[in-house]
Amino acid sequence: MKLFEIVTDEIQPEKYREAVVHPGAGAVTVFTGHVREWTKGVRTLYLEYDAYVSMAEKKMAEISEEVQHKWPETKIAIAHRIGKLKISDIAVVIAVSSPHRKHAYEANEYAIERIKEIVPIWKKEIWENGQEWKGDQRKKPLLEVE
Amino acid sequence: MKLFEIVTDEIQPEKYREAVVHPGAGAVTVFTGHVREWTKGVRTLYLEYDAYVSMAEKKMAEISEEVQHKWPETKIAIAHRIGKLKISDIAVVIAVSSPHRKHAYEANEYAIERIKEIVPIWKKEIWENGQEWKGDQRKKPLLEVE
Amino acid sequence: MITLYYFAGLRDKAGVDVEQVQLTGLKVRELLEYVSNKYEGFKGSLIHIAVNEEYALLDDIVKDGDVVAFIPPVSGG
Amino acid sequence: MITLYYFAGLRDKAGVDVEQVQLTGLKVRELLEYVSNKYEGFKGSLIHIAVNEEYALLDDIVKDGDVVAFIPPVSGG
Repeated sequence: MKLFEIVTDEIQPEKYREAVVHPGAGAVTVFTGHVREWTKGVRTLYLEYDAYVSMAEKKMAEISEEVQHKWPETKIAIAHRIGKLKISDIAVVIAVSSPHRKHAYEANEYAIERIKEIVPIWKKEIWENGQEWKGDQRKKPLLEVE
Repeated sequence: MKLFEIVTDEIQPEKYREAVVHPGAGAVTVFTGHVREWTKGVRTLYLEYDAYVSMAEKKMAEISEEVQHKWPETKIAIAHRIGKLKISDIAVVIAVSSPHRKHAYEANEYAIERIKEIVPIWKKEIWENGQEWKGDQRKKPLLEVE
Repeated sequence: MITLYYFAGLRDKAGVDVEQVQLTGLKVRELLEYVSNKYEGFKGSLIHIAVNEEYALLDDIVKDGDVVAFIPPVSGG
Repeated sequence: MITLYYFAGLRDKAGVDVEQVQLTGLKVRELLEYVSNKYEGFKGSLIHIAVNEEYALLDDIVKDGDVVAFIPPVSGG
């Protein structure tokens, strides 16, 4: 299996946990991001994710390199699902193993932050009365066309 | 299923993740603690865990109450396995869901720290040339018999 | 009658995992002294006491029917 | 010849997901101006540009055969 992948089918978190387990790993953290029904009082019907697949997988592998530079004994696997996702479906999974637990938590949280910053994946929220591509407008090094 | 349990069979982490997922949960962290082969240069052959089962389950439920007091929107499930465990087997699983990811990480890490402090479970390490019940001798409110 | 449980290394030292003794009205401290005199290796050990599945203080009184557990430093996780 | 990719909201605005254009030797900045004049709604949008799957700077030069992607603020996770 690929350790960094964009998938279209349901994510099976165990697959990624198993991919990072090894005899030296005493701790594994598996983060899953799920589709939430309510966001700031607005009810989501479902989500649609799109990605620049080849670049997204490359960027996820780069995040792994960053993680291994910061926490050398960790091992990490990441998958993001695209297409139509319903409430409670898993959009993203991050599995991190480490000899000791502290790094497994830290590296995992770092990875999700970086995914939200640099991996070309987009979320469209579909509500009862509309839909919108989400994107953090506050984020920095974007170009603004005038 | 019980949300706080001592088990004797192999732990299936997915069961606990699924137990805490709900439509308001945007993030789930699943921590698994695994049997590590090497600890400080000594090779472990296998581990044996023992527990004061009824009290251990009660203490795990208390940890859940602490967690929900500190992070009110989280939901948590905990299981610890006892008996003989081989390398890479899962000894403990903690699943925490939360609307937002930060609390899912924090609450999960808090829970494992508390498990290691107050839940009556003991680990015996079996090496090639001996065995020993582990226990942190530095920890505080124990009584010392003189 | 109270029930005494021993766990992990303390069980190994006591050679039993559970026993019943005719001792009530004692403080936890006194009960600890009792088992420490009875079983070799308890002296010098770090021990928690749980009464009815709750960690107890040295001055708590143990009543008839109570379940007392001798708990070495925990090492779960 | 360079290949242009559009994603998410920018794809909706462009009405295409990929196209090929005969423009080489331009700076990223100039290419951005080109598509912003071509497609309504690009002006005022926050846009990243990736050239051959790497985020590019405004002064980078786009060569023949390059693949250029117009990337709105990402929202994965």
